[in-house]
Amino acid sequence: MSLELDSMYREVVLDHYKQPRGRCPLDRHDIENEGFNPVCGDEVKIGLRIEDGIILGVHSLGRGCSISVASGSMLAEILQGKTLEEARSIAEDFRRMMHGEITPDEADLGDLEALEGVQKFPVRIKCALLPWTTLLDAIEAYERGARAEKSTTEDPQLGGRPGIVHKNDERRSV
Amino acid sequence: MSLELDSMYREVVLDHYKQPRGRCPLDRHDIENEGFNPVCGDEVKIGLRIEDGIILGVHSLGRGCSISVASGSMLAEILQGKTLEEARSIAEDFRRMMHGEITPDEADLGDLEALEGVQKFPVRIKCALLPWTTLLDAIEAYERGARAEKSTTEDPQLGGRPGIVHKNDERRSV
Amino acid sequence: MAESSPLDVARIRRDFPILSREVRGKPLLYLDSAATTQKPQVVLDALMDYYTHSNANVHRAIHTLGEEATAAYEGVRDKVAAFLGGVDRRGVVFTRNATESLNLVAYAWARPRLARGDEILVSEMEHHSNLVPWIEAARVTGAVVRTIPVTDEGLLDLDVYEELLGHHTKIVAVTHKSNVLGTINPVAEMAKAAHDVGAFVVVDGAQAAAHMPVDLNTLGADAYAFSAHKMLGPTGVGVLWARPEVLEEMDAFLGGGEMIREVHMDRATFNEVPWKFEAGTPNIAGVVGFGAAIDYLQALGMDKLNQHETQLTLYARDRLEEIGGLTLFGPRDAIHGGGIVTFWDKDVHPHDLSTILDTHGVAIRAGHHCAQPLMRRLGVVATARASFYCYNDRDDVDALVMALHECRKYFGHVS
Amino acid sequence: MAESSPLDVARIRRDFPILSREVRGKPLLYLDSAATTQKPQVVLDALMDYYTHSNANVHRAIHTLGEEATAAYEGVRDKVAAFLGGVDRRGVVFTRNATESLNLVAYAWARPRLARGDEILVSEMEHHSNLVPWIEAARVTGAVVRTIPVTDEGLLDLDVYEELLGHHTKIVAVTHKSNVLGTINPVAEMAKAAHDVGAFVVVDGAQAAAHMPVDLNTLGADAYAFSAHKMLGPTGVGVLWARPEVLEEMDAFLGGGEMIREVHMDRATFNEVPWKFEAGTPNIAGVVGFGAAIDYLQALGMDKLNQHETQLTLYARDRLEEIGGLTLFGPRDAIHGGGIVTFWDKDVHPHDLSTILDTHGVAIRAGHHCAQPLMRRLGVVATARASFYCYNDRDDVDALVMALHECRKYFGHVS
Ligand SMILES: Cc1ncc(COP(=O)(O)O)c(C=O)c1O
Ligand SMILES: Cc1ncc(COP(=O)(O)O)c(C=O)c1O
Ligand code: FES
Ligand code: FES
Repeated sequence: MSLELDSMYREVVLDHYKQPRGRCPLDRHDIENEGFNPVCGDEVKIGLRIEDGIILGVHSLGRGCSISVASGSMLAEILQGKTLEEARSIAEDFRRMMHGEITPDEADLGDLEALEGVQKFPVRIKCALLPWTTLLDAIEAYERGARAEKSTTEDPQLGGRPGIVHKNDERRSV
Repeated sequence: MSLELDSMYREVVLDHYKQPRGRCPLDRHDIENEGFNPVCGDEVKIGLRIEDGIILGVHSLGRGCSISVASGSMLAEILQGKTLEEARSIAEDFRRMMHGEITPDEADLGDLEALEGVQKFPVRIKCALLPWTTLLDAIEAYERGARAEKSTTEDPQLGGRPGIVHKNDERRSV
Repeated sequence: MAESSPLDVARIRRDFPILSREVRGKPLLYLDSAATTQKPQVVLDALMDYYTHSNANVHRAIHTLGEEATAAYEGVRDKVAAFLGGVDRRGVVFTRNATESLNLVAYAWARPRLARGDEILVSEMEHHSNLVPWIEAARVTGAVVRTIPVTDEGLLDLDVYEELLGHHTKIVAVTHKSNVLGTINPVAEMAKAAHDVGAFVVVDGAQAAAHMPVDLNTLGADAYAFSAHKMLGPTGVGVLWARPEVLEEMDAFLGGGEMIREVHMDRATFNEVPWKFEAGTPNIAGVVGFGAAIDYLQALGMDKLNQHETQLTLYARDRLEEIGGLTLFGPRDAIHGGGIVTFWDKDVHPHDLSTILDTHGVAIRAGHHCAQPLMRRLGVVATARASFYCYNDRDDVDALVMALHECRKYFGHVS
Repeated sequence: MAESSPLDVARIRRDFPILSREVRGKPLLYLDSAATTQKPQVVLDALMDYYTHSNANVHRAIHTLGEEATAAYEGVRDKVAAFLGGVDRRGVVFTRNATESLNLVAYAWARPRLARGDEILVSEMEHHSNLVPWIEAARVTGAVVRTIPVTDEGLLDLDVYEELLGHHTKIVAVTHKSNVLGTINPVAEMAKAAHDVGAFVVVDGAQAAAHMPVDLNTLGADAYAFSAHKMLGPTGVGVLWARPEVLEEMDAFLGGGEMIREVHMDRATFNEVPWKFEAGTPNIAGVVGFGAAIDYLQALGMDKLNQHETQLTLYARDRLEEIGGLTLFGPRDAIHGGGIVTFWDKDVHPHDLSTILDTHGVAIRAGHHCAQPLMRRLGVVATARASFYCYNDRDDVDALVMALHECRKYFGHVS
C-alpha cells in the first residue's frame, strides 16, 4: 500500500479505531454535546463529568469513520484528569498540528500525534477534528451553564466545505 | 462600402425609406393592428379599409428602421386594390422569399423583391417581416369580426430570438 | 460467456483527456459519473471555439458575433428538443442545473396553485433536489408532503402509491432513475395514475436523461429536469422541459433582462416561452458545449450506452458479491436499473474505503448521496457508490474489486 | 495633448484570441463590452485545465479530483472576497449572473419582509434586472415601487430621492453604474440616507465591479450583485455579496443538494452561508475560470483600468460630437461616468447604424439596452452604444468615427 496511506492509518490509529476508549456512557455527565459532520452524516457525542474544573470522566460515543473514532478515543484517554483549561489547550495544539502550523514535537499530544498523517488527505482533517470541536462547544456550553447542544465539525483553515464553518467567529479557535 | 450592404440597402429600399407610402392615416379604416418588435422596441400600425373583401385603402404608420419602414411602405403600395386572399398570398410569398425558400423570380412581389438582400443579415429579416405579420394578424382579426389587436413580428424559421415566435401555431404561416 | 459491449470503450477513452492523468501516482480510474461525468475533447473544443470566435451576448445584438452566438445557443435548444424524443423547442428552458429546474417548477407552477391540505407525493428515494423544493413549497402554502415508500427490493411501492393518490393530490414528484439504487421507476404508469386524479407530474431526470433514451412525448411527465454536467456537458447548464402550454400558464420566475417584453416602472409584460424563464445573460458557452455533448451521445447511441452500462453493472454486482462482507443495495434486475452500484462494507466505513481507493487512483463516492431519507430507509448513514459511463469497462470493475480487497486487508479483515 | 494611457493596450490585445478574427472580411473591432466582455487566454486555459485535470463534483467527494475541484472552486471565493475590498468570504454567493443575484435578494430577503404600503425606491436608470424583480415583489406583497428620477444631465435626482425616503421605504434598489449613461451613482451617500430611515440597500454592480475598484467595506450596500462575463470571466457565473449576518437572516432560496444540512421527508435544515444559497451542482468550471479573470484584472489594476476607460471615453465623446447630427447621452464629467458612450443619430436608426458598422467589423449595440424606462425618459425607442474595455484604444475610437461617417454618407447625409 501507499506510504501516504500508512502515515494516515498508523498502527496506533487503527488500534484506537478497533478498540476505542470512552465507549462506555458515563453514569452521570455534567455536560454532553453532539457533533455532526454534514459531509458524511457521522455523529459523535462527547460527555464530560467535571468537578472543580477538572475532567473526571469522558465518554465519546456515536458512529463514524476510523479517523473520527480514533480521534474520539484518544480524546477520551488524554482528557482524563485534565482541567478545562488544559483540555482547551490540547484541542488548540491538536488543531494547529492538523493544519501544519506546528509539528508534533512542538506539543505534547501523546497518541494524537499519530494523526498527523491525516494532513495528506485534506478532506479527512475534519474527521480528526470532529470530536474536538464537539468538545470545545461542550466546554463553552458548560461554562455558560448549559447542559446539551448540537455542533458541527469545523475547519476554517481548509475553508469552504459545507457545514464546516461555524457562525460565530469565536468558535474558529479550534 | 460592402457588396452585402449594397444588396440590402438597395436604391429602391432607401427610396421607400426616405419617402414612405401609406404614411397618411386613413380617414376611416375597418381594421387596424399594431405590431411590435420587442428586440428593438419598434412599432408599426397597419390599417385597412376593406369593401367586399377588397382592400381599398392602407396605412402603414409607426417608427422603425429603414428596412421595416421600407417594407411597410411597399406593403401600402402593393396591397392597394388586392383581395384579402391575394394579400395573404403575397405575404406568404414574401415570407418564403425572405427565408430563401423561393427566389424573387418565382413570385410576383414588385418592389418587395429588393428586400431579398436582407437575408444576408439574419437578425434584420424580422424587420422586413414586421409589417406583414402585423397585416396578417389584422386580416385574421377582421375575419373574426374584431377591430383592433396587438402583435409581434415573428420568425419561426430563424427560430429562437425573443418575442419573435407566436403562441398559436396557426400564426406560423407567415 | 460475457456479452460483448456495444461500445468501443478503448476508443472512447481516448476522447477524454482527463482519463490519462494520474492520481497519487496511479492512473485515474473514475467511477463517480453519477456525480458528474468527464468531458470529451469535442466538448472542450466547442467551448474554446465559442470563446475564441463567437463570444457575444445573445438575442439582442445586431452585430455578427451576436448573431453567431445566438444561432449557436438557440441551435442547442433544437438539439435538446430532438434528444428528448422530438419535442417542441419552445418547451426547453435552460437553467443552471437540475436543481434549479425543479425549484423553478416548485416556485412558478406549484406555489401559486397549492393550498392548505393539498398533497404532494414525493418518493422516499428522491435526491434532496426533488424533495427540499417540495418541503419548502408545502411549508409556505400549507400543503402536505406525503411519502411514496421504497420496498426492500429498492423499488417504489406502487400499491401504497395508488392508495395515496386522491383528489387531494396536486403534485407527484418522482425520480426517473435513482442516483443511489439505480432503480428506474415506472414513470409512464405512475403518471397515468396521477393524471387520473388530476395531479401534475414532476420528474427528476438527472440520472435517466444521461444514461438511457428518453422520449418525453410518451413518458407522461408534465415537467422534466436534468443537468448537462452529468451527460458529458459543461457545468452550469440544466434543462427544464415542459409543454409550451404549461410554461405559458406558469408564472414568471426570475425577472430581468431577456425574459421581458415591455417594462414600465410599475409593471412589466413577459416574453414568449421559453425565454420568459431565462432571465439575464445565460451560460451561453456552457449551452454551446452541451450541444457538442449531445452530438457525442447521439453518435454513441443512447440505447447502446444503456446496454453497455447494464452489462457492466451486472458484472460489477457479481464481482462485488464475491468479495464477501459487502451489502449491495438496489435491484439486480436489469430492467429496473443500471449504471450504479451502491454498497456498504460491514467492516470499513465508506469514507475510509474511499480514501484508500483513492490511493489506488480509484474515484468512487462515499456519503449520503444527497438522499438522506433513503439512507434512513436503508438503515445506514452513508454508503459507497461506484457509477459507470461510456468510458468504463470490465477492467475498471476488476481494478475496483482488487482495490476493495486491499482495503479489507488493510483494516485487518482477510476477505 | 492626449494623456498617455496607463495600460499597454497593444500587449493586452494579444492576450485575447478572438480579437484577431475577422468579421465580414474586416478585423473585428469589439465595442460591446458592456453587454459581455471578451476572454483572455488565461481564462480559457483555466477552464481547460480544470476540465482536463480536476473535473469532479465539489464539496462531498473524498477522492483527489473532488478535493482539487473543491479547493479550486472555494479558492475563487477567496479571490472574489479580496477583489471586493477584503470582505468576509462567507458573504460571497455564486449565482448564474447578476440577474439571479438580484432576484435572490428579492425572493429571499425582500418578499418575506414586505407588506402592503411599504415602498421600494428604484431608479429610473435601472437595467430591467434591477427593476422587474422589485415590480414582481411589489405585486405579490402589495408594496409599491417608486421612482428615483433621472435629471437632464443623466444623474439621479438626489433631491427627489431625499424627499421620497421615509419610514415607508423598505428597500432602495439602485445601480452603481448605468449601462446606458455610464453614470456612476453616489451609492455611499444614498446608502447613508437610506439607512437613516432603516431601508435595505440593494446595489446592481454589474457595470461598476467590472470597470472600477469597489470596496464593499465602505460602499454602504447591503447587497451587491454582478456578473463574471462582464469582467473577462466565463458566462454562467454571477456573484451576490451580502454581509454573512444578512445572508444568515435571509430565507433559503433554491432548495436541493449542497444547500442542506439535514433532510427528512417533511422538513430540512439548511447549510451554513454561503452554501445555503448554492443549491445543486454549481458552475464549477465557470467559477474557476472567473478566478483567472480576477487575477488578470488585479494584475492590470482596477484603478488603471478605470483611468484608461475614462480617458478613452472623453476622447470618444469629443470625436463623436465632431460628427454632427448625433445626440450623446449621459454625463460628460469623468467623475460621474466612463467606459460607455450612448448616442442617437437623428438620421439613421440605431439598428441600421449597427448593421452598417458591422460590415466594417465594428460591433456596437443598438436597442433599449434592457432599460426601457430610461429610454422613455430620454425620449427615444432605442439608442446606439459603444462601450470600452482594457483591449480598446484611441485607434478603435477613430475607426468607429470613420465608420459612422460612412453610415451617414450611405443614407445620403453628408456630415
Ligand atoms: C447595469 C446592469 N445590470 C444588470 C445586468 C444584467 O446582467 P446579467 O445579464 O449578467 O444578469 C446588466 C447587463 O446586462 C447591466 O448592465
Ligand atoms: C437523481 C438526481 N437528481 C438531482 C440531482 C441534482 O443535480 P444538480 O446538482 O446538477 O442540480 C442529482 C445529481 O446530483 C441526481 O443524481
Ligand atoms: S467520514 Fe464521517 S467523520 Fe470521517
Ligand atoms: S430594428 Fe426595429 S424593426 Fe428593424
